[in-house]
Amino acid sequence: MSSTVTTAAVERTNYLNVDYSLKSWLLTTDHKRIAILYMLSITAMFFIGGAAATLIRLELLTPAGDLMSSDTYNKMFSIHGIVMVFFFLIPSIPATLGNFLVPMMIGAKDLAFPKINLASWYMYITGAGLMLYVIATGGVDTGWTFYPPFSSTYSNTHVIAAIIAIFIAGFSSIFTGFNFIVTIHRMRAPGMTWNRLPLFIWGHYATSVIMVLGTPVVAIALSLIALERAFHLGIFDPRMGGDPVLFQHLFWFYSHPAVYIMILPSMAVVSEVVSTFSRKRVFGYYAVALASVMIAVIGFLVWAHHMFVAGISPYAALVFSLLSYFVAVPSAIKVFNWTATMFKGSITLSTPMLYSMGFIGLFTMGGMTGLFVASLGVDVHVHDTYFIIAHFHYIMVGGAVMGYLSGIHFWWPKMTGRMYPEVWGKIAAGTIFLGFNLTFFPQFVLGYLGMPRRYHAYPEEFQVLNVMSTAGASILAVGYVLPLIYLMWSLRYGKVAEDNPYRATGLEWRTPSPPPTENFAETPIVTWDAYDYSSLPEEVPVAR
Amino acid sequence: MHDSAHVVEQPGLRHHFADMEQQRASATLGMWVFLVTEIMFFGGLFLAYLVYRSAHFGAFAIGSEHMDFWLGTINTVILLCSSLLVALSVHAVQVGKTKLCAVLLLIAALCGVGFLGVKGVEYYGHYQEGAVPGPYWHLDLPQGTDVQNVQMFFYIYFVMTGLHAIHVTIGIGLLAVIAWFAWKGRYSPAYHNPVHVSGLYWHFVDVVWIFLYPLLYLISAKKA
Amino acid sequence: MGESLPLWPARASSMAAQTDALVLFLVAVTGFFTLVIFILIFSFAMKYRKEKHPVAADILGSNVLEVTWSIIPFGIFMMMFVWGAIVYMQEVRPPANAMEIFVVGKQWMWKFQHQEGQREINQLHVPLGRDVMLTMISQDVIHDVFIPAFRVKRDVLPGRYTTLWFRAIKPGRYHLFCSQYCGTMHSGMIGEVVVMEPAAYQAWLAGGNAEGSLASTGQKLFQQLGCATCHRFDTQGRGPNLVGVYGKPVLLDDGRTVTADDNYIRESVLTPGAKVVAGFKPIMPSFNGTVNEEQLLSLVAYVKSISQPEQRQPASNRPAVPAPAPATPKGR
Amino acid sequence: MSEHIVPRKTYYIVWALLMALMIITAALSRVPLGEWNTVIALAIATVKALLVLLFFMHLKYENYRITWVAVIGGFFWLFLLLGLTMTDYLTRGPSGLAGH
Repeated sequence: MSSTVTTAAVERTNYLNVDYSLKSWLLTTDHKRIAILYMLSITAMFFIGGAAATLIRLELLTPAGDLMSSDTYNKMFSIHGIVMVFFFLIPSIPATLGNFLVPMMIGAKDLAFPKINLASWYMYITGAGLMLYVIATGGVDTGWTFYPPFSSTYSNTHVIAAIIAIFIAGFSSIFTGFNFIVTIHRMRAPGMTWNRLPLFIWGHYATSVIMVLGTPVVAIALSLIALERAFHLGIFDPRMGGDPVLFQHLFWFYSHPAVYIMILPSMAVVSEVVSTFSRKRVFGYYAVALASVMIAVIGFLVWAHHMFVAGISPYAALVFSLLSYFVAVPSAIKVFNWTATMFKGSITLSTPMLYSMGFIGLFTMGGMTGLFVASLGVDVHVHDTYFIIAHFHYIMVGGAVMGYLSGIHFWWPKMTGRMYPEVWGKIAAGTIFLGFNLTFFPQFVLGYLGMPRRYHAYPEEFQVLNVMSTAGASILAVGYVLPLIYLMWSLRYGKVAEDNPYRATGLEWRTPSPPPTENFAETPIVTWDAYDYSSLPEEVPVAR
Repeated sequence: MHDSAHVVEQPGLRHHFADMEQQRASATLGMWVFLVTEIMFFGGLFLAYLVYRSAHFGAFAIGSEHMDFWLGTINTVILLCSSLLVALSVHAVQVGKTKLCAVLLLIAALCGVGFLGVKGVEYYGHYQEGAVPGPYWHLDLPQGTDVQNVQMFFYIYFVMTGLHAIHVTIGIGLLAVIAWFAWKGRYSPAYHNPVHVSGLYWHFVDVVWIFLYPLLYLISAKKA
Repeated sequence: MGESLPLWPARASSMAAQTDALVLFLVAVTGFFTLVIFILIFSFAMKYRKEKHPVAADILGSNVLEVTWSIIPFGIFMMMFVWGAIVYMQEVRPPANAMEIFVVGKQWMWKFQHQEGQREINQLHVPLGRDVMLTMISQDVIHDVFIPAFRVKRDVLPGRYTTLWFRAIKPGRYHLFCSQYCGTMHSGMIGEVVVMEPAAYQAWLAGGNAEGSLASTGQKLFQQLGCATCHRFDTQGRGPNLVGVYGKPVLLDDGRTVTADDNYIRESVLTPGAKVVAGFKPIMPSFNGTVNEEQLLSLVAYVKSISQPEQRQPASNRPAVPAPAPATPKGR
Repeated sequence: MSEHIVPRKTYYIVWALLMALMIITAALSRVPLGEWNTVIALAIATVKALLVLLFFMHLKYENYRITWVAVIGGFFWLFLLLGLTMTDYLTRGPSGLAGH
């Protein structure tokens, strides 16, 4: 059987083998190829950000600042933050899996604006290139938060260039967002009504709303910082009557919802994966879909919880603390519904499922510690300490990256036509889960003990926990390199994938792997609800 | 590219759309969503304006007195007229008068150029008066004036009108290109959505000015 | 300090026990729910393995459950919010009779000024059992005073005073960190809080090299800068009489009313035109660039001292304060 | 369904209204009314913006509800940004913005 399948699969024309020229890649308007371009670029950025993280953890092995100078250390965490947030996490799932899958899942031939989609990748590449230039020529030392007046007046690094890089990358994100919104509204196949949309689409819709509404605000805030440096404007400069806290408002108006840009697509992946490998409809489809939208909306009302000790009025602090608890409710709903989806399912613990279960566990812990920092009395103590570092890494690495890896494995056969190696996948999932917890759990304790973030040197009594954290980070690093190796290996040696290897229900599984350029031979007509496993053709026993 | 390779009878239809209506609705929605982004883009500056004006009303009123009321008003008239021309150009192409559409768009774009010209004259006036914060600041203000916050008014004024001027410039380019295509006969009553969508952008630029005009030029200095 | 693997910070202020109680409550509640989720996922993954449970049940969802697991967490969250808010409101409201210490942060050191005149750098001596309020300002970028053992933290902003208060309950030496990233030596901008028995503190105060109280320094400055020319202690001055002004509402010439607090005094010295007192002309020149943050703080201390009731006066030379105005006003 | 063709007359009337409102707002700004100056100026600006949105930008003739949702959503988010930030600035106390 295997040899005939192989031949048949290879001979079929698909989006990958339709044209091998470099030009056909660089000028492509095919959303699937753009997704691949994005995947390659963000993977490169991930490892650059990861290299900076490695150096940070190595420096923190000892209390003294001995591995590198203070300035170098400050640049390292700034580069780590900027690269990971703006050049990896924000585009991660939306620009790769989202680009690849949003049109396919709704039965469209492409996104609504294919050329703008390509333009968005070029903007991303321009921004990333500029950022690499910044890194290569001396870096930037403001942290990813760019707080004035340090960034606007005191730092003497490449702040303006870094801001331009982020600005350009931000517009690539806006382009992705409004492309998705229009596509989801206008390009659905006949019968693909809103209440039949896969939850992946709901998640990406909510994400896109945040991208479109939030990104311009951080763009203007950062532009003002650049203008203050270049032309000595005083809008945030206290020496000229400006208020530096105003920048923080503008910055967090985007940058808090940006956390949901990172986590909502991961939640979207997890909803697909948990349902597929439990062979059961997502428990409470409407609740999960609504929760995505609620997170996107309420996520915009909570930004000043990053500023409880920054000199805002106590009244505003109360308002924002209260609203912060509101946003925890839809997140809790999602976790409960995924758990309930597994109840009485028929569960296969394959690699994507392990990553997704890891996601639920780590996201739960990240979310629960979010309740600590939303609480005013506790936040005063833990703000700007390693408690915060641990908390948001649980969300953004434990959550967003686990979800990303889950999705990459899940749709790997669809994207490449090859299966990932299952055993290695499971080993990597376990390694990452273990390494992650060992890295970041000690940081909760460190933070509560009072170790401030962005510290190059620290008092001796914090060393044991820091050593544990660095040890965990080395395991984590191995865990991240593993998928890179075996996934590349699988491109050549992996088992040839069937069209629907997991017998999942989405439209993307009802077209060949890899799909043809036009996605579907003919526009599908949808007559079933999402995750309706009875809608699949009768299971034909396949000889293996 | 795959553009309209297999659908001959519908010029302008892209391959991935099912029909013209889907394409038209997509492009229109796309522009509206983009304009929402633009609202938030200007929103950051409106916030800065609101924060400082609510704290330093008097200084902002003094700053506003150094605006040229008449030039600001003339620019408002210019933009409102250009918006009318753009609206009429959509009508012209809808009824098949594509050459008229092109001419109207071109005049609207020229209005935009005129707007930028007047704005330039205003900026030069501020420079001469010494109202540019920084080394060239030598604005003649009565003793005891809250100079720092008058400067704050000018920071915000220059950033807001500067950003708006950038949008006007982009709009001029957009209208000129669309006018050129219209003149070449690319649009028809059946397919003219680019005219409509570019028009949306131009009207948005107008809407921003409608708010900037009273906020920057018409702050009453005379307190009750 | 000194333990090799501490797992809980010292509890050295009145705030610490309250914060810790709230944290332990949060740990208990969130720990319980996290455990429940973990156990459920793990046991479902085991119990409903495909091998054991080949056919999945067809369950769509349950509105009752959705409502339940929305409302119950929401109720718990509200408890967390209210408790956290109560603790926070105590943290942000300094007690009325707290003793005040001025803090000036700059890249990368802390300067502390006691009312009695002592100055110290990167070290802060405070008495045990006494409410202490820090009034803080930065000379350059944003800093942040963070004393983990006290569970208190507040950003130190340039251009505006912020405050923080605590009551130390345990003698000892505790870390003071700058916890808002402030540039190259951010991690070197650390200090030590020394909590002393009140008697030892008094001895320390007396042993210092103070040149008179902060208020008297401010008074001298008030004379030197010529402030007293216009701000006379009668109603004849060209500027408002400052006696008794501190903490009181002030009517401005544009009809607004402000409270004459530290920030208002500071603003009035630096940008006098911003909030002019009703009935006075905006003739005061700006002292921006003339006085530094420490001098400003001493002026604030002085203005404050001439508003305090007699019995709470520090042992300074109060009667000398209303200096007779010079016959011919000095021009500035 | 295709686009609605708005008669030219509508455009002329809207334009005339816009010009009239502009003259009113410019004239009223010279009359000292205290706080009301701001309120009136912003109210007139809002009416003008609505006229442009509804007629010039064809919102009134829009076939799809989502366009309305987008426009209202955009302005609502702007309001959130301004409103929630002002909960801080309006409650900071009189000198919450004091600078050097």
